[in-house]
Amino acid sequence: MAEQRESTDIQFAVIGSAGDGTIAAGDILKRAMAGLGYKVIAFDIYPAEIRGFGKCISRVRVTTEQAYSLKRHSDVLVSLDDSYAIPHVGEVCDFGAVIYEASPIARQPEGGHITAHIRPTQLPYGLNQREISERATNAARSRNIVVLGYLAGLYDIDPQAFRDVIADKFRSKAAIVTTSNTAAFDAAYEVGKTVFKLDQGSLGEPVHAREGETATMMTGNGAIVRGCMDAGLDTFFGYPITPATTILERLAAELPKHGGRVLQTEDEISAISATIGAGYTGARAATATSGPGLALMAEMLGLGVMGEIPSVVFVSQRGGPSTGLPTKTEQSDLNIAVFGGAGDAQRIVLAPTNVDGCYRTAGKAFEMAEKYQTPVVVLLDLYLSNRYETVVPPAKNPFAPSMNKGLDAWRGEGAYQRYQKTDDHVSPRAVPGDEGGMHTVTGLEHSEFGKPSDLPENHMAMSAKRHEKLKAALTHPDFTICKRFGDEGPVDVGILGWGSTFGEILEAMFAAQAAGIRCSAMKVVMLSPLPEQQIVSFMDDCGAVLVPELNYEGQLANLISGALGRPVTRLNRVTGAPMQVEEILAEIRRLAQAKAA
Amino acid sequence: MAEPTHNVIIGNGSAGNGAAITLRERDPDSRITIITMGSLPFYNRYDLPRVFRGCDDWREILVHPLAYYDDNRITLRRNSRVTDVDGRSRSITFAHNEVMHYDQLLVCAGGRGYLPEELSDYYGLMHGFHSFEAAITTRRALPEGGTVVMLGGDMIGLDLARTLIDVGYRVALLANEYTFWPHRIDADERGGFIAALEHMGIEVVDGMRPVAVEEGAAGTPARRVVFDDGGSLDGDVVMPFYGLVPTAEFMLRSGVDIERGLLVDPQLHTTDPHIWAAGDVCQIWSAADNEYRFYYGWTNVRQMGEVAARNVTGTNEPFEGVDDERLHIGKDGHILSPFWEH
Amino acid sequence: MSGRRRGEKESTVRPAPASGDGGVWYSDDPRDIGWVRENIPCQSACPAGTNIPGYIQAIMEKEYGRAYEINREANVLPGILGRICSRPCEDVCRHAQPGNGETVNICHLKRTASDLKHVGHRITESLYTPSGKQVAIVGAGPAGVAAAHDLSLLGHDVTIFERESDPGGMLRYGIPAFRLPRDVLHVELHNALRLGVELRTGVEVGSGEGQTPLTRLGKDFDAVLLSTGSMAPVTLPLKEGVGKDNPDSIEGVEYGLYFLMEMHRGEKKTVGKRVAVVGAGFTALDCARVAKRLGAEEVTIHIRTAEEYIPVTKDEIFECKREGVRIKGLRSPAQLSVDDGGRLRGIEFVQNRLGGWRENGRRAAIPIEGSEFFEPCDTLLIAIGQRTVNDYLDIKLELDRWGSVKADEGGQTSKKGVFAAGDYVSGPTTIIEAVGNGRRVAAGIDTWLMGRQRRRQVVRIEPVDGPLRERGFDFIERQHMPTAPLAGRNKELTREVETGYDEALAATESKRCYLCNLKYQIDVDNCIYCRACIEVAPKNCIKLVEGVEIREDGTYGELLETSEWDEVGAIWIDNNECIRCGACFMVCPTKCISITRNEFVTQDI
Amino acid sequence: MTELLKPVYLEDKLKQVRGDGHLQYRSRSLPTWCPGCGYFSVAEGVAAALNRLEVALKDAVIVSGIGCASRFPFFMDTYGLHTLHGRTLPVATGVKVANEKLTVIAVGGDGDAFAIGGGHIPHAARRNVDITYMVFDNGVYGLTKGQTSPTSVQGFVTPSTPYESHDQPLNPLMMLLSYGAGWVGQAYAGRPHHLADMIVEAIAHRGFSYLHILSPCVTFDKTEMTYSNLDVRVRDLPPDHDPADRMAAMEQAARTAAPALGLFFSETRPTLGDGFADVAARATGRPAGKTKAARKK
Repeated sequence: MAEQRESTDIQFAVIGSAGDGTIAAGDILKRAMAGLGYKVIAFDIYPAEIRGFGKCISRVRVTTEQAYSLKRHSDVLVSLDDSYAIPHVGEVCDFGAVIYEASPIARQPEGGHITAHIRPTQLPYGLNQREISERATNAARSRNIVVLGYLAGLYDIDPQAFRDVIADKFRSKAAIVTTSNTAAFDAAYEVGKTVFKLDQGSLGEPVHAREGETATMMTGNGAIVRGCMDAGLDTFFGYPITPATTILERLAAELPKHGGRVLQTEDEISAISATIGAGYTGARAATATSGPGLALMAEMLGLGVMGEIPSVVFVSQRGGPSTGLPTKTEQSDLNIAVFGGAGDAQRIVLAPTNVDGCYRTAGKAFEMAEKYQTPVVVLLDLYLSNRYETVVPPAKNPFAPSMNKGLDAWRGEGAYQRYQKTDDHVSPRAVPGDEGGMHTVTGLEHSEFGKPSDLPENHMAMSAKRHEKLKAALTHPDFTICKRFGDEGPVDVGILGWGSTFGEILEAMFAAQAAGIRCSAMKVVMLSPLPEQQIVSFMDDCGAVLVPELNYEGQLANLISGALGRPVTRLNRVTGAPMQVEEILAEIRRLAQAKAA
Repeated sequence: MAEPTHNVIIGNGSAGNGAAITLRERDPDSRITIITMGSLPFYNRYDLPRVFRGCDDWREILVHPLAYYDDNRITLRRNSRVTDVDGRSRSITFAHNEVMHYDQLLVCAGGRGYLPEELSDYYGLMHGFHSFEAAITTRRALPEGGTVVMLGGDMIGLDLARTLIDVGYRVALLANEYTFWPHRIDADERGGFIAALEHMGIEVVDGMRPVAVEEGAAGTPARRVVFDDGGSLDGDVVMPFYGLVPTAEFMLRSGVDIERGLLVDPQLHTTDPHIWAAGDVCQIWSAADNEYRFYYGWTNVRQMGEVAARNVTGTNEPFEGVDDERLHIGKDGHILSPFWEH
Repeated sequence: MSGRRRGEKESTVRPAPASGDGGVWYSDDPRDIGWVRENIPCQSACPAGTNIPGYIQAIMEKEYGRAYEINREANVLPGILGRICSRPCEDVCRHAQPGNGETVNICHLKRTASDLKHVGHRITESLYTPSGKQVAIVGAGPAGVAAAHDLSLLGHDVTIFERESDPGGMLRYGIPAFRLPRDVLHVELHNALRLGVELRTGVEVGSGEGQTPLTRLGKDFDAVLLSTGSMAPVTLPLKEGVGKDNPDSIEGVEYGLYFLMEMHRGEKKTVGKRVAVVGAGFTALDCARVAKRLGAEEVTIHIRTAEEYIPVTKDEIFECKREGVRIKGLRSPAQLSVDDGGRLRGIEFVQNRLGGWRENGRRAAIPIEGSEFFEPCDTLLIAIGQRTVNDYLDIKLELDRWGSVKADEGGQTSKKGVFAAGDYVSGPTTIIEAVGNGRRVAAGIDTWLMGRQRRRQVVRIEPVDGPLRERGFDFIERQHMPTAPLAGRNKELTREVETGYDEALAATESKRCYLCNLKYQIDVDNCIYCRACIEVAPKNCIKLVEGVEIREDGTYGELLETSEWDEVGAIWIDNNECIRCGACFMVCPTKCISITRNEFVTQDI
Repeated sequence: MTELLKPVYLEDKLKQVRGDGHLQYRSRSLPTWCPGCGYFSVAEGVAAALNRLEVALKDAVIVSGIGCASRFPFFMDTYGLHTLHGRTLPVATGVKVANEKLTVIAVGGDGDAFAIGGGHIPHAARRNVDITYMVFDNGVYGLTKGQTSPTSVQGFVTPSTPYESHDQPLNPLMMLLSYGAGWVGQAYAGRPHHLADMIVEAIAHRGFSYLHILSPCVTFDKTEMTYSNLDVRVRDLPPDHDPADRMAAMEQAARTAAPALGLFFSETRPTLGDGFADVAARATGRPAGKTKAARKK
């Protein structure tokens, strides 16, 4: 019964209450699997409460070939709390396994136990999670580790991979924490190994990374941090806010090692202010926040635009408006990222679509901020920030250490003009310490000298300058501002997408192609300025254009039809959860049939 | 009170499933729940020997397609062990601490293999045949052409023995009063049947009393059965077949009468108005024999399930057991038993 | 409402005598007494009221001597009861409740205290000053011996009259040595009687030739206690045929009681190849096991109802079966059949069906017309019960409808100064009930002799610094009693079957006890309702409550739970669920959880 | 350890607890703070205090910002206002200005109060708006999972300060005293009775009252502000401490190693409401007394 599967595509869903260590279990699982060389995509869902209450789900998809999103159906469901897991039993596929607490403490009414909901096509595995934990550690706390040991045993996964991750995870804690958790893991591993397996036991061999490369696993936020590091970030100012907090935390740990500085400010207003200030001095500076923080920063971003000061703002979107759904994903900050703030304050807005993209975009954002002397907003979302993917970082650092058009580029007679007119509309920028480059930056509209001026022709000219200079970003070296996938030439259906949703879009497109529909998809990474020609020529090829987004208003659809006056079909979801491949696929089918008819 | 009546069946064997489908036919609106300790849907225990013919996947021995349960709106509760039944509150308590209410309860929990008390210390060293899981485990412990030492040898065991020999294993049988259970064999005919077993290729050791089972010494087979006279017999696995005893412990506090099994009247009604029983778990009053007795064999068991279900849903018919106890030897010298006809 | 009445009852709680006995309180509040009754199920179930958690904790601490003494306070024969007790305590042990596993081996631990106590162990007795009163006790069985012991402690002069040559009654003449070794029996009887009790054996009380009349004892002594037990067998009711009225007149038929007594008096007993035993009590099982040892090939116990309903421990039935004894249910002997030589050749049984429950908690069996069937056998041992005999009485005493003497709870019969105890009053019960009753009656006699009650029971409440168990203990399997190898068992009549725990086994088993005498309690005044305790609770043992039921007798009933925050009056530890693991105690932020040890103690009044 | 005074009887306690009426201030649903959180203690205290002061549910408004502490209004049955991070006091001020009859309690954590909201506190204090501001100080950011806060000890290791925090913690009590707050006190969640008493006084005080509550975070601070640490560190204010003496209060507040519990400073002076009345008086030319805002009780 234990014959090997040649290729593996198995998705685990660990579900429990926030106090059960659900997320931690998922984290150890994904890290162990990646460590073994599998490709992993993982995403956690947790409530706003700290712990003790609220549903947590950690989904981990483990594959041998590249996958682009999570699956709708999980192959294994692990319940750490039946009351939360029961609604998800239906998510388990046929002959998928459901692993649950076999002897719960509390009396339950009929239907209170998960066995009441497991369908005949699913495989029930009762496990004395609590008892095993208590036997091994004298406490029930390690139930989440127990289920991992059981999984390892059940699916014949190398236990050492887990032990290593466990040891690493509890490194900072007292040694007893590691030993007792390992004890719990080993005890459960034996149980999992010896339990009668109702279906084939083991996973296929992982496909290891190619020579010279080492696949590592990181989250979107992790990749952002890696990008910042490689781009030579100097200073970072942040204020905790879900889901951007981990950028602050990771940089706080990493940056000082390379001479950089991280400060947790008292609020977002202070964070962006300090970032702008540092940018003024010529440093590579950044901050990270979410929608509510971005709203607070809008005014200061205006100063950045007006003063033409480089800065990078990473914005990980969550459900809005206002405090909204702090722990749910959404793509509804496109408007404020592109338009937010007072006046005509265009800035560069970039939106990577996967973890690898987060890395490149982060690095490139600093190049652009510097090269075009502007704030750059990088749009992420909770789903992308927190989801794990296995990526292969480039062998050599792909980012230019500096693209500053400095004082040495200044040509002309007389006194230095900070905002001098030039062909590319970018003026040589002196920073404090440059001999002979002294000037004043102000939020007031100003002349080429930087002196306040409200003359009509000046404001006209300066507004034009601030907008024109950004067009060059559309051809920024070694950066994909947009890209087309799928069938070449004319297609029945084209899909335009941005951000994290593009993973589901790709999987849907592949499925549609498999179903014989001619279609292709384009991801738009640069959202301001908008790559209009590329989009237009793509749309010319498409019978119908579908724009799936995780927002209610269709913010990209508005952007496109507004800018290009082209009609598009919208697919909008604001469930707080990622879009589902099936939803997009259904829409593609509908459009394809409509076209055929 | 728009709640549909909840008919609960404890036991996922022939009796339970016979009862379930009968209930569904006769009462389309009722809720029907089958409770089983096992982790598999209904499969035929009589197909288990197939495991030794290489059947590896439980899906191959299922009686019904998996859709059967949804199609007939039968809820199957697997891995669910009942620890207590309370006749007064009409509730069932599971080992996993869930409490379930029933309107009518059919107990079809069947029986488990009996192991004489004097051998109970050696349970851990013996192999079982009571479930698919047990059968697979046993087969995995059995080397190519290995030897099975069979203790007792009831008709379930002898049925397995037929297959084992057929696929090239050796079977050594320690015959005793349980051999041929549930058939009652008169002393004079016994010799003939033993001979027939030998004719089947079974190595019969008669009249030896096993007192211990031990791990085999290095280089010898995995198990050794020791006799009271100090003699012994080696084998790769030791399988006890001493007939069945009813699985009724969980009913001890239910308030229904129990001797060895649940005591029921010919209508399969227990002493609790809302509880019926069918299959190997119940001892039926037989007016003919003036005693409570068991009826074994697939046909009987299935029959009981259906009769009980009909009586639950209103009729009041007695169960008439097919009571053909005769064991005979066919012209080819093979043993023929009604117990084996399924 | 009754709660309000209870509110003022704190006056009944008195501080400990100023003996620096820090923090200890003695209470007779019904809520404290009720708590101990309900929360220490084993002790409540014990007819002698043995402080079970107390002695098991002592064993846990390897203080075997102390454990033995704690036992002796309630029951003067720990080593004996530690072997042959009917163990009503284990039926109610909290560890055996659904989901908690198996009962603690309370009885075997009691024996351990006796087995493992230091060879030089000295028993402690607290003696009252001599009262000058004289008490005669008729019958040196468990009830008589227990009463004699207590009465002598209380300062009275006790004389026991025993017709057999040695004391012990059923202990010595009923129970075979392979269950109760005679050296153990001797030592503990001696310990019980050595405080100046005068034992006159071979003396028959009665009006007959050479017998001592009861009336004389009445004159010579201030009080007389009758504890002559139930020493006659209940006759076998046969429908018809030979030996209808006197079955034991048939060769091959004997009454089990006499069979055992004669054997223990030293007579040589034999049985045939096929032995049938009729009966369902310990005596029946003993007869069967003796028969096996006397060489019977096939021994069958025939019972009227079913195994599930007979009053013997499961262990006993199991050992019995392991030795090869068969048990067959739902049958009663209808008549005996004899061969031409008048020797027993078999029994005709009638098939039974189960009837309703009898008030003694047994099942009734109803014979089925025309369901007779025959089973051959060479020996029949009848052990269907015992009854009391009153023919030795030469005074008029009121009897109840079973022919037993009527006595009030103090043991006083219809004649002032004449008391009765043990099986003689209650009819055949268990050893532990006899001991318990003997002690109660001794107290009754003392009160009567001294004209007032001298002692009373109160709850001793003592603070405990911290938890004494850890959660891991709850997963320890029940440690089974080691037994002599099966092979050869049936060849030796006196070799003890159960060989006893060693220190390691005892230590392991004693850890399993929940120590139910520990009371975990949340001080509501300091509780901030943060539920940290509930978070770590191993079971559903800590509850949000809005109220508690108060019963008629003033004790606590059900906790009324709620999940609505604005109804929660207290977070409460449900001691019926609590397994005393102490997890809550460790995490409480405001240290508002207290642990106390609550035990019954007797105080002088 | 556990010193048993005398047996406690459940139904006596229940009678007392359910009889005193403070349960009505609790919400129906159970608080979602981590089991063991000190905030439970504050919740009990506020319920008890409002009960003792006989403040009707309808007349009490609890305003909060963002953070664990700011979930507080959800667990009380009074009016509640859960606003934005750090913006608690301005909102609370608005409520009071609009309706002087309300008992307004502003609550928040140390981050909400002294990091993002720090700028608002001096102004609420100097205006002497008649509200009670309670800061539940656990010295850590709980809701965002354990980063350092303005009151975190120096050298605190958190995910955002993996190499120890460098900033020294600010001293809320000295801040408030220097801001001119009219009532400044400190309590500790581990002393529920004293805490309740302080809350009563704080609410009863006419004018801006600031109650600082030391309240351990059992989830993200296992080393610094734990119950076991605070149990030994806290002390009572010296019996001879004069609450009218602001400098003495400063000295006591400066001794952070052994935080003092009790009333540091108290003075009564015209409130923001009185100010409005005065302005109204000048504007209308009527004598102030007539239109003075109705005083409590």
